[in-house]
Amino acid sequence: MNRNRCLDLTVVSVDGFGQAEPEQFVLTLSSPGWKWRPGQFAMLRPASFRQDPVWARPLSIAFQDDAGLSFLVQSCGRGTGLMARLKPGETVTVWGPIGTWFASEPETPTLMLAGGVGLAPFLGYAARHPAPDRLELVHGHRLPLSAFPLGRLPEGLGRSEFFLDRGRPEDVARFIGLLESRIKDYAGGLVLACGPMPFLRTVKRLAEAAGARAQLSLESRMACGLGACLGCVTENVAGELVQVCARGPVFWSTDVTLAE
Amino acid sequence: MNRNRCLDLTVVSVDGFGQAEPEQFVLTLSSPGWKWRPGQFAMLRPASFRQDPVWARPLSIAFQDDAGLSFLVQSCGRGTGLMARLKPGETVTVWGPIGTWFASEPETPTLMLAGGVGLAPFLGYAARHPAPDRLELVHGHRLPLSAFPLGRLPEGLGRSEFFLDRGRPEDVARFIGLLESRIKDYAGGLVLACGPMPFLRTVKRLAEAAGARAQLSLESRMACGLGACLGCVTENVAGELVQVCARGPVFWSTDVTLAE
Amino acid sequence: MDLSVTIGALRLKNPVLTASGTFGYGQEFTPYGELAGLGGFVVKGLSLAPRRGNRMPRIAESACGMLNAIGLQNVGVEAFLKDKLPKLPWRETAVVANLYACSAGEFGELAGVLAAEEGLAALEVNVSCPNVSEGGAAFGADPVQIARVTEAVKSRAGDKPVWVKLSPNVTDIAAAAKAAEGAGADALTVINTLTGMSVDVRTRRPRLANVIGGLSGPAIKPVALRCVWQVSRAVKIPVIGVGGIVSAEDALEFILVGAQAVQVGTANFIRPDAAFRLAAELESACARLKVDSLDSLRGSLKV
Amino acid sequence: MDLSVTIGALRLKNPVLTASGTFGYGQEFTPYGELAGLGGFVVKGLSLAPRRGNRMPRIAESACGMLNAIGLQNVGVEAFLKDKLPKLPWRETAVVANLYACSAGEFGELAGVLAAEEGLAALEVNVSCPNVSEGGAAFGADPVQIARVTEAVKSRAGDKPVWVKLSPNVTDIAAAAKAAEGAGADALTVINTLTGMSVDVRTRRPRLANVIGGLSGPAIKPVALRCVWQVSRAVKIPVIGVGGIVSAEDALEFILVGAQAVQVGTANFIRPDAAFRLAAELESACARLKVDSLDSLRGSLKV
Ligand SMILES: Cc1cc2nc3c(=O)[nH]c(=O)nc-3n(C[C@H](O)[C@H](O)[C@H](O)COP(=O)(O)OP(=O)(O)OC[C@H]3O[C@@H](n4cnc5c(N)ncnc54)[C@H](O)[C@@H]3O)c2cc1C
Ligand SMILES: Cc1cc2nc3c(=O)[nH]c(=O)nc-3n(C[C@H](O)[C@H](O)[C@H](O)COP(=O)(O)OP(=O)(O)OC[C@H]3O[C@@H](n4cnc5c(N)ncnc54)[C@H](O)[C@@H]3O)c2cc1C
Ligand SMILES: Cc1cc2nc3c(=O)[nH]c(=O)nc-3n(C[C@H](O)[C@H](O)[C@H](O)COP(=O)(O)O)c2cc1C
Ligand SMILES: Cc1cc2nc3c(=O)[nH]c(=O)nc-3n(C[C@H](O)[C@H](O)[C@H](O)COP(=O)(O)O)c2cc1C
Ligand code: FES
Ligand code: FES
Repeated sequence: MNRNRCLDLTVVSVDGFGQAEPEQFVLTLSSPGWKWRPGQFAMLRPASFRQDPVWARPLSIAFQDDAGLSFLVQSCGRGTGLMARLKPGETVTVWGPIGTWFASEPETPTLMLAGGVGLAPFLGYAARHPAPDRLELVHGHRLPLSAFPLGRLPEGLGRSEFFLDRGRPEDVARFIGLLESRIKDYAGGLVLACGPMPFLRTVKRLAEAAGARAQLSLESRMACGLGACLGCVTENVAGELVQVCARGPVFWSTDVTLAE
Repeated sequence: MNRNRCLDLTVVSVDGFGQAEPEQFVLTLSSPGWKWRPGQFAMLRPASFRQDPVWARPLSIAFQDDAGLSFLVQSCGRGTGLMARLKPGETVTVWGPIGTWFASEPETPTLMLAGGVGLAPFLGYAARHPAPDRLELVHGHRLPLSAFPLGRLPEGLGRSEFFLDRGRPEDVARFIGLLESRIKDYAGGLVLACGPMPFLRTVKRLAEAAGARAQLSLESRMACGLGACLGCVTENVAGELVQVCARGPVFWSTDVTLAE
Repeated sequence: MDLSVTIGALRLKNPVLTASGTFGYGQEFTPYGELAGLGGFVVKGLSLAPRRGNRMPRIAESACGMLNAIGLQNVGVEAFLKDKLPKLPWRETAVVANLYACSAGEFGELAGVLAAEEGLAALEVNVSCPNVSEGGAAFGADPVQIARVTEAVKSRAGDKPVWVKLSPNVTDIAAAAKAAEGAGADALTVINTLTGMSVDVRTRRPRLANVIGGLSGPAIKPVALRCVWQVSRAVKIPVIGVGGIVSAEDALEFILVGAQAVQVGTANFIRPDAAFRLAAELESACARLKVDSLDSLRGSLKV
Repeated sequence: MDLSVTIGALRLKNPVLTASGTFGYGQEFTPYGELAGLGGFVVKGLSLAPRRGNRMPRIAESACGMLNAIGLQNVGVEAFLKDKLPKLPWRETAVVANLYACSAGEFGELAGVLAAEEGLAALEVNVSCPNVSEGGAAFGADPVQIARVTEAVKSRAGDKPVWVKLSPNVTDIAAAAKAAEGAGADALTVINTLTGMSVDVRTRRPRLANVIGGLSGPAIKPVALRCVWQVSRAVKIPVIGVGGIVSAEDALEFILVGAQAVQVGTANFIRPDAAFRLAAELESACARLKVDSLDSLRGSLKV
């Protein structure tokens, strides 16, 4: 991979999706011309953060094209809230691309499981895939579908969307049922998942039960994004605490315990 | 005066003056419809401050018209720097009008002495004065004149501008000479001054030497602007420490010591 | 929802007070809200004789906070009782005096002067002002001194509740708290400011004439929360939390770690209606954060 | 302009180091700058045996700052010497080890292991980690313990300079400083983190699994400056200032109050090239702020 650097990029656009609540938007920055792989992320720190908040925010790289480098962001707190208010021309300090990526096996039937904004890395993954007809996406979401840039997904991709109405228990149960049935079909294939931790735990359990190889992109609060602060660790099966930023974020499900 | 309240006003415009360095600009907020008197100020806190900086900033009210309530601001630090970047529609929390004001004696020849952005209160003062031909302005400035909204000054006003080139000692000495000669002519009149502390000390000394009545608008770091925190005090001739915000900012020169 | 709280025998209509030194004598804030909407307010520190305070500059900003070295400028207790207290709406909300002195004897004397004042709901003892060089810091740091001062105030305070305000600039704040409790304090106010400093490289001068000053504001909230948590586990008397509170959620955080009530300080400078708004928003914040009652929240931190 | 400084016998090319625990083992930052551009860097705290550290979550943000309770997770001193140190550019810049232990004996042992390592420029002794429940806090709070630990390290450190890193969570940091100086410390690092806490009202849980943690970042700069000022007036050995430094101007403020050199901690998370940029900008900052030399600035505060 190319040598990482800390760059001051410029906001090209912030494209919100209508009435979604909380806000979700695509943030596009002037292109650093990165070589990157879907699943990798970057640390973003708008100049408007000033000294508060102190940390940059980790975001999966969604895609990079002529317009620039793009992220799909859900506004859920101070930092992403400030990002939602960025205007073209403002400066964002960025370092990356960081971390491990999703395996790409063009010949293997591959199931992508996205929880909410966990869709982000799969936009790039699907776009790059040489044979989208061997790809299937299951997307559980609480925001209206119009809040997602689904137009970015290639033709030919198998797709099911599942609306989780404010996380009602009955919806969650049915969603887990859907995951189970889809994962079963990929026992000889590849399962990739990105989303919140409870979702990843479920995927891990179901994939291992079904004997499917699965990769999980983990979330964790991050300060440095470099493997230096040891703030973002997760337990691997050897019982070691490894940095999600440097050793992940994408792990084989059988390599991590996801213990609480 | 009307009952003060803490209001969330909206930025109407931020009008910078070309190439001035540091920046100087007129900030206009949606009108609170205040009754106010020149010399009074307001505490301003843009929402963009968030929790850092913690204090609002005191600014003299420059004028209030159909467009709104306006301030003449020199960007010299964190707070005023953030103000310079305000955009129309943003929110600014404001409380005021606060404090004492310049005496208005329409029959008395009146000399206004402004140091730099200390011009601000005189914009409103001169505009309201029924007989501008009895008014004279001496304005010492380091920024180009184009950085000041001098078009706001009424016709008929006596005016001298003095450029202090980066505060060179020889310029300062000549400026003090000018002040001295002008103040002498107002022994039976009224002298009003607003500007940095060394300038006010000079005016106090010269006015008292010339036997002229003088009012000074004092600057001080302020936290509350309400007389509550006792952070902004100055010594009066009774030896007491009085709040500049609540007992000033405009004092008769003979009431305060301006001791360091 | 019932927001009233009791601090010992004292009942407050809600748990939101304002902190000493940040709210003047109350009157300064009346244009911006109804004092009666607050649980109470603590006035600027009072000493027996009027005090001039420190030289200027006395205040400086820091990252998400500020430093002050006012040096307890105040009109003195007599002038307070004569000119200020009669104007305050003490029948509608709790007015708390904040006592500042430099010896246990003086503290006792002050308490004696205030004990009979029907307008005062409680006496808060400032043993911790880090701004003043003449011994203020020593009291707050030493449990033995804290106990002596507390006893002196208690013995002269009649039936007025005595709140002892603790300094965070100590190795063991729980020990300080226990000393005050053991000496009869009715409640503890936690925390006063952290000792800090700010300098200007251009002028090579400190930004405060007093060189050091007290750090307050959002920056210190984590330290204040930790102190309230440690103290409320160490003592049985009520703890009043203070330090960096800006929002209703901040206030609830202090109650979660064990505070009975809270004080709003530096936030009063962020906007002068801050405390009034906080008090008014507390109920809706509880609803949003699924807090059924303050009692069920108090000290319920799952550790 | 000559930016080099000496800390006892050790010469640094410039006064900018990075702080332990915020810079990994140095290697993590090489994509973002040249380690050789720094005066030096202090690696993550090392213990005799590898340590697993605290449970997750270990970090939380606060106003202009952050809390951490990493709990000294580290690979252990053996693995450090075998896998990490050989890769570091210790001929070009000062690599400082940071020692963590829970008894004077263990501290001495650690020093013994490191004393002969030609790649290490100095040993920094962490007597103040407030994160770890098993006694770390006690060392930092007690001058007697500080002296004992300092002696134990000194006696085994050979000719390696020993820096003792002080905790601000004490009543009297000057006393702690004098204890370390008296026991033979070659320099003092001031300060470690302030003990703080953060909680979530929604979940009623602490935001750190360890409940309390260490507060760092811009929020604590006023406290750090005050401590450096107090310590550098109390001792004759050099003081290395740390706490909330982000900009070159911040660094110069610490030198103004008496620091010989500085460490950059949390700012490394603001952007990974922060320390490199700070070191590179120091000279122009001096010019802008009319500082002729670091020596003339050092301790020149006009009080
Ligand atoms: C490798 C990685 C890739 C990510 N990719 C994306 C993405 O493409 N799009 C996107 O919208 N989000 C992504 N996230 C999550 C995103 O980083 C967090 O939502 C963001 O940091 C929250 O910041 P905030 O200031 O808005 O919220 P805060 O105010 O900091 O926190 C809001 C809530 O989010 C939790 N939180 C804070 N930081 C994180 C975090 N890093 N991970 C999970 N929860 C957190 C807090 O505990 C709190 O409950 C990713 C996270 C990681 C680790
Ligand atoms: C009653 C009053 C009326 C004022 N009217 C105007 C006005 O009309 N237009 C205008 O541009 N400015 C005015 N000022 C000054 C203005 O308030 C300060 O320039 C501003 O607060 C600086 O904030 P900052 O964050 O930009 O600078 P900071 O970063 O806070 O400081 C920059 C420098 O300014 C100094 N400073 C900070 N606050 C003040 C202050 N309140 N007064 C003087 N120096 C200060 C600091 O010590 C520092 O040296 C007035 C001040 C007062 C007290
Ligand atoms: C300007 C100022 C003056 C203060 N004066 C006093 C005082 O007179 N007596 C006292 O006990 N505390 C005083 N304090 C401390 C506050 O009451 C409070 O304990 C501290 O500021 C922390 O709370 P905060 O972060 O909400 O401001 C003062 C604080 C400030 C900012
Ligand atoms: C994530 C993190 C880990 C730390 N680990 C250590 C450590 O292992 N040893 C140590 O002496 N100090 C440690 N510290 C303290 C820092 O070295 C420094 O003293 C403190 O953070 C204050 O500086 P700052 O405000 O610049 O961060 C750590 C700080 C942070 C933020
Ligand atoms: S975020 Fe610092 S180690 Fe991962
Ligand atoms: S600014 Fe608070 S008393 Fe004047």
